[in-house]
Amino acid sequence: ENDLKITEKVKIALIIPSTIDDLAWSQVMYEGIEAVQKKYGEDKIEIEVSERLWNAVDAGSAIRQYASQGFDIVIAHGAQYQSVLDEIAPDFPKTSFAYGTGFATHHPNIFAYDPQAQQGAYLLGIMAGLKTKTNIVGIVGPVKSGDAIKYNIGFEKGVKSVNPKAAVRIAYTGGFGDFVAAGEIARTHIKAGADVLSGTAQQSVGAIKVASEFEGILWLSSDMDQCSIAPQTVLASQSYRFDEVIEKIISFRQEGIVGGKHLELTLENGFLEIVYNPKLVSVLTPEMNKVLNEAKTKIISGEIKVELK
Amino acid sequence: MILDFIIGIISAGIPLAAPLLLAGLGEMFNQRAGVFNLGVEGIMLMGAFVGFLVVLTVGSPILGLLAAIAVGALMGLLMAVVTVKFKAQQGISGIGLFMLGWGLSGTLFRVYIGGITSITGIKPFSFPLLGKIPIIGEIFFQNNILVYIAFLLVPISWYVLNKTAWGLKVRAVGTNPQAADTLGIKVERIRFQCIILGSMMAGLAGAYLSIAQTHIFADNITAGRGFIAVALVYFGRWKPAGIMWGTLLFSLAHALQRSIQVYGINFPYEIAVIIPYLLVIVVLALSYKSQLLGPVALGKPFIRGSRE
Amino acid sequence: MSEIISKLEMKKITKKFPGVLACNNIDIYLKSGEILALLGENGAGKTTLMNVLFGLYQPEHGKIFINDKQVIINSPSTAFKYGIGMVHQHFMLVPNLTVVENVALGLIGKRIFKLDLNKVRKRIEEVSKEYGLSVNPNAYIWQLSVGEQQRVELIKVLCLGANLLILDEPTAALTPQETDELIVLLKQMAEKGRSIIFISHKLNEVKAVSNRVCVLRNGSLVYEGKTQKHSVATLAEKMAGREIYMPTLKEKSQANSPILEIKNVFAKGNMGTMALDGLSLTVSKGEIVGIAGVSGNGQKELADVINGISHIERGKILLNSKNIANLAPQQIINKGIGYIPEDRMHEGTIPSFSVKENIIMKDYNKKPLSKKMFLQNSIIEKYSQKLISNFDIKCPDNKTMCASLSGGNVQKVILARELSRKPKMLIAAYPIRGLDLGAAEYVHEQLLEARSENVGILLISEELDELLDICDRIAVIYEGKILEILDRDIATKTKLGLLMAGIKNEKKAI
Amino acid sequence: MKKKLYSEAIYRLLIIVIAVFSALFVGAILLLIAKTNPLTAYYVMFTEPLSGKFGLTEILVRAAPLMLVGLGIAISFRSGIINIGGEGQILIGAIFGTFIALTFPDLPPYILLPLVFIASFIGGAIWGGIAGWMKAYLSVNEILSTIMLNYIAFQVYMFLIRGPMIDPKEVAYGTGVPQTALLSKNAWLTRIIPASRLHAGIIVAVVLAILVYIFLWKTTIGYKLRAAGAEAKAAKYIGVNVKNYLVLAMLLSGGFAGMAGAIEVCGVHHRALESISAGYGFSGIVVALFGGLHPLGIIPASAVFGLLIVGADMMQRSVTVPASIILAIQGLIILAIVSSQIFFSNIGLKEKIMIKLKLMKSGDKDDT
Ligand SMILES: Nc1ncnc2c1ncn2[C@@H]1O[C@H](COP(=O)(O)OP(=O)(O)OP(=O)(O)O)[C@@H](O)[C@H]1O
Ligand SMILES: Nc1ncnc2c1ncn2[C@@H]1O[C@H](COP(=O)(O)OP(=O)(O)OP(=O)(O)O)[C@@H](O)[C@H]1O
Ligand SMILES: [Mg+2]
Ligand SMILES: [Mg+2]
Repeated sequence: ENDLKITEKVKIALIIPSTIDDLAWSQVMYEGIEAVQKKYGEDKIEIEVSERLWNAVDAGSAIRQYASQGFDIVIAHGAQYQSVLDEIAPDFPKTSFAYGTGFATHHPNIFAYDPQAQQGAYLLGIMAGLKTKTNIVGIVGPVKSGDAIKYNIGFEKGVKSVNPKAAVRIAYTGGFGDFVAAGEIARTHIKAGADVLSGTAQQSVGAIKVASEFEGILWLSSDMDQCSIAPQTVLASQSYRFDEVIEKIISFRQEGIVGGKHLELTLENGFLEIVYNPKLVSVLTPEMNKVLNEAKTKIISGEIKVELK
Repeated sequence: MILDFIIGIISAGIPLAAPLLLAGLGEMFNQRAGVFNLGVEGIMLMGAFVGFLVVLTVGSPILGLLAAIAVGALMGLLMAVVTVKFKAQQGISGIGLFMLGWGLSGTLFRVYIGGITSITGIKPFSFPLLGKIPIIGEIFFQNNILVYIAFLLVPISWYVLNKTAWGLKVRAVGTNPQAADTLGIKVERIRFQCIILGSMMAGLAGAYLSIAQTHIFADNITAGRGFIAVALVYFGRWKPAGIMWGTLLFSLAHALQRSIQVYGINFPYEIAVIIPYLLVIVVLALSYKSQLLGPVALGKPFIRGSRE
Repeated sequence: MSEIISKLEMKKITKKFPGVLACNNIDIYLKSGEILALLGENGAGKTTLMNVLFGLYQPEHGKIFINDKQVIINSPSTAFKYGIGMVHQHFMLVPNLTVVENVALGLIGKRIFKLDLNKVRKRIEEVSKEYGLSVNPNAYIWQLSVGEQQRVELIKVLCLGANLLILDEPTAALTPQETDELIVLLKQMAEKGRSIIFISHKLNEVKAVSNRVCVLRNGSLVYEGKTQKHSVATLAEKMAGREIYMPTLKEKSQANSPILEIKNVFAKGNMGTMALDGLSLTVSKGEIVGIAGVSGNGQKELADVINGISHIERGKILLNSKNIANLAPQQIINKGIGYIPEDRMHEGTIPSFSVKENIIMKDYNKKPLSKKMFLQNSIIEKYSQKLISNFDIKCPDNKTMCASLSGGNVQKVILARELSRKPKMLIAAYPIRGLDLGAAEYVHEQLLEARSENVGILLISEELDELLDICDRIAVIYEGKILEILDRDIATKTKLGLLMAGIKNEKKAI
Repeated sequence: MKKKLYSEAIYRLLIIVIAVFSALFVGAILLLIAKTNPLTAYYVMFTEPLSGKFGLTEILVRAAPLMLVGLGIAISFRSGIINIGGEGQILIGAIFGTFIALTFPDLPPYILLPLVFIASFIGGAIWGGIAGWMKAYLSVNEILSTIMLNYIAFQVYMFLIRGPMIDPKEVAYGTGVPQTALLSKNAWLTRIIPASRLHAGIIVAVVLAILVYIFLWKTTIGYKLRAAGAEAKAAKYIGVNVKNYLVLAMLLSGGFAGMAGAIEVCGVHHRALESISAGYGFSGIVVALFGGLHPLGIIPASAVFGLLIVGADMMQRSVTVPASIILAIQGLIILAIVSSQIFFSNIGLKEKIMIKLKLMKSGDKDDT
C-alpha cells in the first residue's frame, strides 16, 4: 500500500448513469471514492455526486458545472460520456476528467479507465466450469456491447478451459434496468438445466434473486461484491477497485500529469480482484483453488492472454 | 425436450401476464368511464415500493398488498381530482402522474430503505393434488395466489361491467356523459370511482412485481410495464377477455423469445426481444374489427350543459 | 312516484352565459292537466329556461315553486324526485346501449349491484302499450331511426314516472303521422293529470296541442296567453315581432332540360342492406323536386351517393348527362353540386372551427381564397364578412366557433356557403328542421331565389307543408324506390301520407 | 381595452404562480423528508439557471429538441391522433441522419446539414407513418402502436450502433461501447455562443415552429389536416380523404421528432450514442400541450420546460438530494399547471374570480 501525501484538499465530482445504491457499476465507483475519502479524511477529499444522468445531454451540463465550480477531478462514470468530455475538457485545462469504460484520451486532461472485465470473467468462468454438474452454464446479459461482451467472452473462455463439454448459454434482456426480465431469463436458464449462472449490469440483482430461490444454484457476479443479496447463492464476484484508480489519478496530478492516460483495471495491477463469499467459499475444493490460482498467476504473468476475438 | 420447451414457455408466461392483466383491467375501467390514465406506470411503481416497504418492515405480504392498493387509491384520487374536478387534459396529466410516481418511489426508496435488499414475499404454491398432475399441474396449479386473483378478475370485471347497475352507469358515462347526467347519474362521481378502482388495481399490479415476482424493489422496477398495460387495453378493445388474451399473447411471446435465446437457437437477440411488441401490433392489425366503438367520450372532460 | 304537481311556478328566472343574457327575469306558471307551449326564435332562451327547471343550469336569480312550496332543483336527479321529466332537444341517448339499458339508466338511481333488465323491459312494454309507442326494447340506439329514437326519449321519461313533462322540440324529427300520434298522446297524458311544457317551432302543432302559450324573445317573456285566442299567423307575429309569410312558389317552372338524372341506382346502407334498390329520378334546371318519405327509406343514402360520400353498386347518376357516380366528393363538388346535409352540426359544419373557416369549407382551395395552396387571409376575411351580412348570420364576429351558434344560424352558415358557390344542382336535406319560422322563411326564400336562377334543387323533407309550399314536383320515396311522383297541383297531404306509408293506390288501401 | 389586457395578464400570471406554488409546496414536504432545506433548493432551481450564460444556454439546448418534438405532437393532436411514439421516432431519425453524415463526411456543411436533417425527417416520418397507416387502414389504435414501436425502435437503434454502425475504434480497442464514429465537422451545427453548447439548432427549431404555424393555419393542406382532425364526417363531406390525412399527420409528426434526433446528433453529441432521445419524446407531449397545441405557444413552452429540466438538475447538485426528487417535483408542477388551465377555459369561473379580485367590473363582459 503506497499512501499519498495529500497536502491540499482534492475535490472530486462524480456523474453516474444510475444510482449510488444500484449494487453494481455506479455503486462500486461511488464506494471506491468513499473509501479514498475514509482513508485520507474528509478534510482532504471532498465528494459530490450527480445521479441518474444516463443521458449524455444532462450529464454534459453537470460536468461543465462541476468543472467551473473548480473541482479537481470530474469523473463521468460511463462510456456514453466520452464525446461530452471531449468537448468540455479543453475549456478547463487544469481539471482532470475521467470516464470509462473507454480508451480514448483526446485531450491531455482526460483519463480513460478501462476494466479488463474479461480477466476476472475468465477466473469466474473457471469456477463455473468446475462447479457445474449439468454442464450447462447460463449468462444473463443486458445489451450485447461494451463490458458485457468482454465479460461474456472471458467467462466462456474460462469455462471451456477447464470443462470443454460444458455449454455456455447467453441470453440478453435488451436493456440494463429490467430486473424482472433479468430474473425471468435466469429462471429460464435454470429450467433449461443451467446450475451455474452469471451476468452483468445492475439488473442482474433480479436474476440473482431468482437464482437464490432454487436449490443448489450458484451465481458469479460482476462489477462488485453482490453476496449481500443472496449469501447462499453468490459464490464469488469480480470487483473493480476504483479506489485504486482514484488514488492513481490523484498521484498523477501530484506529478503534474492531469490526464492523457489510459488506465486499465487488471488482475496484474490489482485494480481488479475476485472477492469470495466467505459463507460459500468452502464449496471450492483445494484442487479447484489450485487451478484458479494457477490461472490467475498465468494471466498476471501474461502467459494466458484472454483474447477478445 | 421439445415438450419441456413448450411447458417452460407457458408456465413462465402465465404468471407474467398477471401484473399486466391487473393493471390492464384497471385501466379498462378508467377508460370505459371516459378517462385515459397514462399514469399507470407511476402508480405501479408506488404500489411496488409501498408494498415492498410494508413487507420489509412488518413482514406480512397481505398487509403489503393492502398498502399497495391503498397507495394506488391515493394516486388515483389525485388523478381524479386533476382530470375530473379540474378537467385537465388527460394525456398530460397521466405523464405528470407517471413522473410523480417514479420520482416519489425512488426518493422514498432512498430515504427509507437506501439500498437493494430482498424479502421473502409471496411464493408460488402448489395445489394439493392438482399441482401433481404432470403437465397441467406445472402450468396451471403452481403459481402464486395473485395470478389466480388476476385471472379471476377477468370474468368478475366482465360481470360488473355488463351485468350490474354500476357497470351500466360506467358504460353510459364513458359514451355519452351528457345523457347520463340528464338521467340523474353523477357522472363525476362514477369517473372518480373508476379512476380510483383502476389505480388500486395498478397499485396491486406494482406490488405483484416487487412482492410476488422479484422479491426486491429497485428504482424503476416496472420498466415500462405500465405503458404496455395501457396499450393492451386497446388491444382488448375495452373488453376484459380481449385484454386477457392480449396480456397472455404478450407475456407468452416474451417467454418464447427468452427460451429461444436460452436454448441457443441462433437468431439475433434484438429480433428476439422485439417479437412480443411486433406480435401484439400484427395480431391486432389482422384481428377482426369489433362492433363496439369504444368509449366515445374517452379523453373528454365532462362539462354540464356544453354541447361539444 | 312523486306527488302530483298541481301547480308549478318559475319566478324571476335570470340565467346568464358569458356574453349572453339567456333568460331575463322570466315568470311562468303551469297547472296540472295543462299543456303550455313555449315559443321563441332560435336562441330566445327556451332550452335554457327548461334546463334551469330540470336542474341542468343554476339560475343567477329566481325561485321555483311546486304546489306553492319553494324547491331547489340543482340536478336532474332532484328534478326526477319532484316528478319532472324532460325530452331534450338534442337526443340524450347512449348509442351503444340498448333501449332497455338506456331506460334502466334512469331507473337504477343509486343502486350498485342489482340490475333487473327484465323488469325494465316489462315497464317499457306497459308504457308502449298504454300510449301506443312501439319500439323494440332490445335494439341498440345506433340502429334506430331518428323517429324511433324520439319515441325512446318519450318512453324514457314516461317510464321514469314524470308527471310534469318538458318536451324540447320533440317533433323536429318526426313524420307527420308520428307527430299526429304524439299530439294525441300528449292530450291523453294531460287528461290523466300530467302537465306538459311543449317547445316547437311548428305553430300548427302548437295550436293543435296547447292550452296556453308563452313567447320568449332575446331571453325575455314577451307574451303569455290562451292559445285559442290566436291563429297560426298571429302566433308567428308574436314570436318574431313581425308578420311572417311562408313563401310559396307562384309561377310554374318552365322545367326545360334535365340537370340531374338518377337511373336505376342500387346502393348499400350502413346496415349492409340495399338502401337504394333501383331508384330513378330526374331533376330539371330551375325546378325544385321534393323527396317525401318516412326517414330511413333511403333519403340519407340518396343524398350521400349523389355527393360521392358513399358508393353505388349499380346504376347511373348523370349531371348534365355526364356520369358522376362514384366520383370522389371533391370532383363532384367541383362539378357544381351543392349539398345541405341533414346533420348540420357535424357534417355541414366543423363545430370547433370559426364561422369564417366554415364559410370557406368548400372553396378554401380555389382562387381567389387561396393561391398556390396559400390561404389569402385578407380576401377570406372580406368574403366571410360579406356572406355574414348578406345572409345575416347572427354571431359576435366571424371568429366565433360554430359550436356556439344556434342551429338556425348554423343553417344560415351552410346556406351562405352552398348558395354563394352558384351550384348547378343543390341537394337540401331537412333544411328547416329545428329552425324558427323566421329562419325557415328565410331558407325557403333563398331556395326559391336559387330556383329562379335556374338551379335544380332536390329537397328532402318530412314536412309536407314545406314540400307543398315550394316544390314543383314531389317524389315519394319508399324502401329505396321512388313510389310515385306527383305534380304540385295534384299533390295533397292525404295522398302523400298514404304513399309515404307505402300504399300505392287508394283502392287497395280501403 | 388596454386596461382589460393588463388585468387579463395579471390574472393569468396570478393563476400560474398559485399553481406552481402549490406544486412546490408539496415538493417541499418531499425535500424535508429527504432532509434538505426546500427554500435553498428552490432558490437554486429557479435562479441559478437564469443567472448567467451557462444556465441560459443550457436551457435553450434542451428547448431545441423539445420544440421540434412538441411541434410534431401538435400536428398529430390537431389531426386527432395521440402520438406517444416520440421516443422511437427520435431514435430512428437520429440514426438516419447519422448514417448520411457518416457516408458523405466531405460534403460542405451547407449541403451536408440539410441532407442530414432531411434524412432524419424521413426516418422519423417512416416510424410515425407506420402508426398512422395502421390506424387509418387497419384501425390499429395509435396509442398501442406508438408505445410498441418505441420499444422496437430502441432495439433497432441499439443494434445499429453496437453492430453495423459502431465506431471502428471501439472494436479495435475492444471497448465495444455502443456508439457510432464521430461525425466530420461538416455535420456539426455551429455553436452560436462560444464556450457553451448552444448551437444553431435552436434557430432551426424556431424557424420550423413559424413554418408549422404558417402550414397549419395559412395553407390549404393545413386546413384539410385540421378539418380531418376536428370533424372527420365534415371533412369527408367537403371531399377530404380523411385516411390519407391521418397518415400525413403522423408522417409529419414523426418527421419532426426525427429532426429532434438530428439536432441532438449534429448539435450536441456529434455522433449517435446510447439514450440520445433523453425522454424528449414524452416531455415533448407536455410541451405541446402547455403550448396549447399552437406552434407559437410551443416556443415559450419548450423554454419553460427546459428551465424545469436544467433547474431541477442544478438543484440536485447544489443541495444534494436523490435525483428522483427532481422527477417527482417536475411531475407535480405538470399536474398543477394542467389543473390550472380550467381557470382560463371556464369563462364563467374566470369572470367570478376576476370580479372578486377587482380586476374587472361585473358589468363589462369578457370575450376571450
Ligand atoms: N351552454 C351554453 N353556453 C353558453 N351560452 C349558451 C349556452 N346555452 C345557451 N346559451 C345562450 O343562451 C341563449 C339561449 O339559448 P337557448 O338554447 O335557450 O335558445 P332556444 O330558445 O332553445 O333556441 P332554439 O329554438 O334554437 O332551441 C343563446 O343565445 C345562447 O347564446
Ligand atoms: N354549448 C353551447 N355553447 C354556446 N351556446 C350554446 C351551446 N349550446 C347551445 N347554445 C346556444 O343555444 C341556442 C340554441 O341552441 P339550440 O341547440 O337550441 O339551437 P337550435 O337552433 O335548436 O339548434 P338545432 O336546430 O340544432 O336544434 C343557440 O343560440 C346556441 O348558440
Ligand atoms: Mg333549444
Ligand atoms: Mg332548435
